[in-house]
Amino acid sequence: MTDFEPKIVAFLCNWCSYAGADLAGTSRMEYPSNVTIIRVPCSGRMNPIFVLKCLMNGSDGVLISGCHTGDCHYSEGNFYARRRFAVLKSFLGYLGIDPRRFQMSWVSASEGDKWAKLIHELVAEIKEAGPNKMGKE
Amino acid sequence: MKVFISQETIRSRLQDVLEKECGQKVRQCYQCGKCSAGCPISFEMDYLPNQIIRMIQLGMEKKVLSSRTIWLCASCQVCTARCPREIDIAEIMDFLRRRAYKKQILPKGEIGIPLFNKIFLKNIESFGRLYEMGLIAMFNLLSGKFFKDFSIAPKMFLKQKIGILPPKVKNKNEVKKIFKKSGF
Amino acid sequence: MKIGVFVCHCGTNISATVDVEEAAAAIGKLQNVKLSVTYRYMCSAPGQELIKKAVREESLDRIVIASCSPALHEKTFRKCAEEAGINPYLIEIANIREHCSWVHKEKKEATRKAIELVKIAVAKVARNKPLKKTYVPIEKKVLIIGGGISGVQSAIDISFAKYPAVIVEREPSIGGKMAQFDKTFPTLDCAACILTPKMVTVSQNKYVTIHTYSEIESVTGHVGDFTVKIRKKARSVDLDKCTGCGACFAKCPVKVDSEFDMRLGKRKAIYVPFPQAVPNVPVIDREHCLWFQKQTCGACKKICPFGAINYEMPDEIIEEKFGAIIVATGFTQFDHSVYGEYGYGKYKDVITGLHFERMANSSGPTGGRIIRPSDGKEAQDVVFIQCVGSRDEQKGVPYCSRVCCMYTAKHALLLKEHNKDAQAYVFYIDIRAAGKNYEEFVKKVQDEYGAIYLRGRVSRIFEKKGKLIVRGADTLSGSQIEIKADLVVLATGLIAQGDAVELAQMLHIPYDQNKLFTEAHPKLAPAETITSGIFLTGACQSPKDIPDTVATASAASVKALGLLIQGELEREPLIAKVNTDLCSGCKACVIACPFRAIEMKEIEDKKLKRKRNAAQVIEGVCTGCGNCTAVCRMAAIDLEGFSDKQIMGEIEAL
Amino acid sequence: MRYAYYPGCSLHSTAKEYDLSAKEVARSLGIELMEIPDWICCGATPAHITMNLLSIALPVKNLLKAKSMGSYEVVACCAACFNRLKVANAFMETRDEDRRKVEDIVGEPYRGEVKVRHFLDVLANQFGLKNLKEKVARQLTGLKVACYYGCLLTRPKDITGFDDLEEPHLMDDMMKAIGVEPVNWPYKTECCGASFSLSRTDIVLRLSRDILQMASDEGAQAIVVACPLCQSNLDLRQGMVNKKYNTNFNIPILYFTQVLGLALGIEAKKLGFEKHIVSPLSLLKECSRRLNVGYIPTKREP
Repeated sequence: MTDFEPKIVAFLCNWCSYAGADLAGTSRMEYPSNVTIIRVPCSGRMNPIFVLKCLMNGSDGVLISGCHTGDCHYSEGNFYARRRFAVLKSFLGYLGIDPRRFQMSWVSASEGDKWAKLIHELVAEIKEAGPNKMGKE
Repeated sequence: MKVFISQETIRSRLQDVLEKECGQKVRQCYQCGKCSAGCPISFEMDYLPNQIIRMIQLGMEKKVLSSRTIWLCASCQVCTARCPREIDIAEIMDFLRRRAYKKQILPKGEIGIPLFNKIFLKNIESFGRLYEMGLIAMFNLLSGKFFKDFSIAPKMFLKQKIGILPPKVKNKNEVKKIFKKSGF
Repeated sequence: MKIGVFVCHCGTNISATVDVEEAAAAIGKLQNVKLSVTYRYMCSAPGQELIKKAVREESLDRIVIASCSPALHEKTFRKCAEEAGINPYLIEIANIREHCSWVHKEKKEATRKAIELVKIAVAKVARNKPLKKTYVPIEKKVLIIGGGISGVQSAIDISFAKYPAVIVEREPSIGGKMAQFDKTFPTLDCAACILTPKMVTVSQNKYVTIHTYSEIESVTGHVGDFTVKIRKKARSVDLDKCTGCGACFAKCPVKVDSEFDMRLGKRKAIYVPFPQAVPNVPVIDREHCLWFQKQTCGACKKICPFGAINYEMPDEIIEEKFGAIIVATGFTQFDHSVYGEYGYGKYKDVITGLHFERMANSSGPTGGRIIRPSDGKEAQDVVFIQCVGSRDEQKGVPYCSRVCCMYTAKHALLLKEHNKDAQAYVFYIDIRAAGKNYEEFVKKVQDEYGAIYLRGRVSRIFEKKGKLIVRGADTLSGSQIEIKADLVVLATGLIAQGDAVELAQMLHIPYDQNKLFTEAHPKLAPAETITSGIFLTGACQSPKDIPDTVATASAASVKALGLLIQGELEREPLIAKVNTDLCSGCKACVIACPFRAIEMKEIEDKKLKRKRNAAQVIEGVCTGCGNCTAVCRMAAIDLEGFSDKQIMGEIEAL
Repeated sequence: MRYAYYPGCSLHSTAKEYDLSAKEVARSLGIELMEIPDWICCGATPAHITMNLLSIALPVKNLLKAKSMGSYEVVACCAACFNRLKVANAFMETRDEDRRKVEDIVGEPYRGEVKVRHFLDVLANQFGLKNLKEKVARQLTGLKVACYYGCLLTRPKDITGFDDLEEPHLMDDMMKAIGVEPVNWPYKTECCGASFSLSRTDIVLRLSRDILQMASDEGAQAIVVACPLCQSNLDLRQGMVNKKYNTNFNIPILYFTQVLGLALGIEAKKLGFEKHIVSPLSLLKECSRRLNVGYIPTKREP
């Protein structure tokens, strides 16, 4: 499955990860174009429904990225998110979804390089997971 | 030493080859000179370590490979230990020496060291373990300094520090095989 | 619904990798899209004109701009839309530069992705609702964290505009690092002579309150309305009663190394850090005071004619409200004890720049003599080593500290002034003298003061027969150098304060991998943070020399004032809204809200014909993080601007 | 405590006394050193500056031999061997594609699983200095030594890493523990010229001179080492140093195992002191006069 180009959705918090991705841009760091970014105010805004919806829609992978622990612009949004989605990840198996398809990461506004690196790894991992059958047949 | 560095030289890709083969990013070097400052042998070198690195950056391969410096490096790794850009200079010196061997480039007036290495390895290849007596004799013979260390040799025997006969290793062939497969 | 899509070339920044025309064409085919055009620079005046014109002629009611990151121009285009007669919240930005054209090379792929990003934006904007800005009152007072030169300058500037400012300083006196300096480069003004007048001015200013020996406990709230708890540590001396006569520390029997003098001199257990301290009121160091250690002595209390000494004084916590905060916490010196090759900081005669400043100071611990701390002998051969804890990844500091080249040159000069027989050797990597009259100064030190500059980093220092052997190199001549020195001065770099991260987290401002606070924009907003109402000045943002520090201090003050003079504060209406019909009153959102912005309120339920409790959002307090929306089981609470509908729309558009 | 023991070429020739004393010390402490059967040379410096793969293959071969003895850690006394074995392990752990090449050469899979330790590390950190202290049978009080670590014991840190990089102290700590006084000197990790002993003796002479000078300046009666190359350079070449730089150093270069052996009460003759070129005998006699070191071989010195 070498020619498989996964479709990945990334929800980024406005203050850290989105800015981090911006920095990756300003520093011209090249990374695969498989990831489409959706901006949310805070990772705490993320409702598990959104993730499932993406996977049902046939996205091959979903990423949620927020601020590092303690750095949340809204003080604790990322805590809530982390708990919430740790649970979701553990459930994906039961739903017949490869847990690799859903990832979380913490990227700060100054970590453009980390963001680029993350995307390289993410795309590679999702490629291994293969295409997401859901919502396709 | 007057030199003119051509544009072609500067754009030649020695540092890429180096990076590929030993993973050292020569580009990172900002020429602070800490390696040269700490090098115990630099008093004997024709170019200081930082100059060697600079010449690599500028693609001056011939000059680097024919320098005496790369052979005078004692692999003490002080440079590596203290490099602020975390470049393994000692490893780079190894790389350069290997390359010089491959390209059959020997430094003027510094054949002693490469010669010694070759003899040393030959010695291991044929005996499995180091046979000092053979090594010393061989080296003195080939380097033309027959009576070197004549003064200390007898003491060494008296104290049975070095044996007259080579060490005994059972299957010498296994060693020979390793040498052969490593392309020695 | 008539959506207009405007694709920006951004010169060639976008158009080089994204086929903007193809993109525009593809998007033009989307449902609801009335118009899809491109232009060289959408943010430019003609660009915005083009948008307004299109709105008029095509009677558009929603706009998508495909351009750079919303971080840069969202506001611009909101305003543009407003002028065009569209509600500013009926626009969306598709970030096809930072997130697309700049990170992808392959044109086909980039174009594909750009189209996708715009599709998402179109889907979202179609579900946007017109929103009205809300307005909240502003607390017209500025908090300044840090009483160094930048804090002091900020306070002065703010008081000029007749607004109140409060300085919170951790040390017993304001003045910060500059107070420790002897002279300043390149003019060689005496630091104290130019600093202390400012300290006095600020202390006598009726608009400025100073809390020394105090620290920030907690910060809550948001721009225009910060609530700050300040811990005033127990000084054990009554600020109002004390006249600063100094009888107490004259009598105090306990001698302790003076932090202000870099432990080169002594102070008492009750002390003022330095003669010109502001306030000129001593503090008792309870660690060393006999009274607090053994309940003995009490000499200071006995001698004090004003009964100002109070051993029972407790820490005091005061709470105040502020409209804006200026962070001026400055820097701390790099700790060179991690340099094993320089002796792990255990050689007495290997000192730092700050030590040298104190020695060079005529009112300092050595009375201006440059000596060897080990034996007190005057130093003849002095080696200065630059970039210690700067430009050194191995030691964890990749950046250049910016001032060391200059202060080392200054030290080399001062050395000669204090001891004409002394010889300065300066080991440098590059001389960075970018500043008015800086290069000239360095040249002067080399030419007229005979400082010997050697280009190379020192590899090792060790002690032998009372001398320090410095092993360096001069890469220009290609030679190794060994110098027998009496004294070695390390130009240690400037790093973030040890507790910088805690403060950043308290204030919700970002910081970089070096724990330096991050400005809102490296070029265009260097004195602001992304958290509105919080501003940066001085070395807490990046190493700075005094002129730059003072400049940023004024910059931050102006920004803060610009905020305060507004009658009331415009706030983004992107906040949570409750649909009371759906709300079951389970309080999940109330618990989830980090800002206590949701309260339960009794409502009249028309259907049930009875009263019940439902959640309600306090507009002024909600910051729009959306945490509540995720926990609401009834989907009764939603976030304007990032509503479930909008996000679902974006997902479906993929 | 049982270990697979890799003596290396030097300990079977120029550094016999190191081998002897190490074994004696081990025996008296109840540490079992099982020599790796049919071990071969590690290639030392010449190998890694000549060809990369060979310099890894040789140590790996030895480590594989050790592996076949059972699951024991390998102990090396020669700093150079120790260094090469460690480097080989790191190489096999980290460099995937190159690893395969080496595996092909030695004809067996290996991922650096055999742990390698230096004897100093074993004694100081595993047996423990406290326990050593308790075993001391002879007070060597008054003996002042300079502990000399050289290059290969501590560098590169991330590979050898059992002691401080710039100011190692394990040997000093050990000496203190057994009642010998280590001088505080700055040349603990200076290079002696190592493998240039034959090819560029002049360099070795100069570097050795500096080291000897510094040691005597700091008042050391002897230099204690953990590396046969350092030892032979400082011991063997000391006479030549004296001749060339008309100095008159007479500083015995002892292996830490020899000094330790004395302290543990092992008969001096078993520790191979007579093998030194710069004889330690007079120094030891002086000690023995002061503090019953017991039997000292009275063999006439050549």
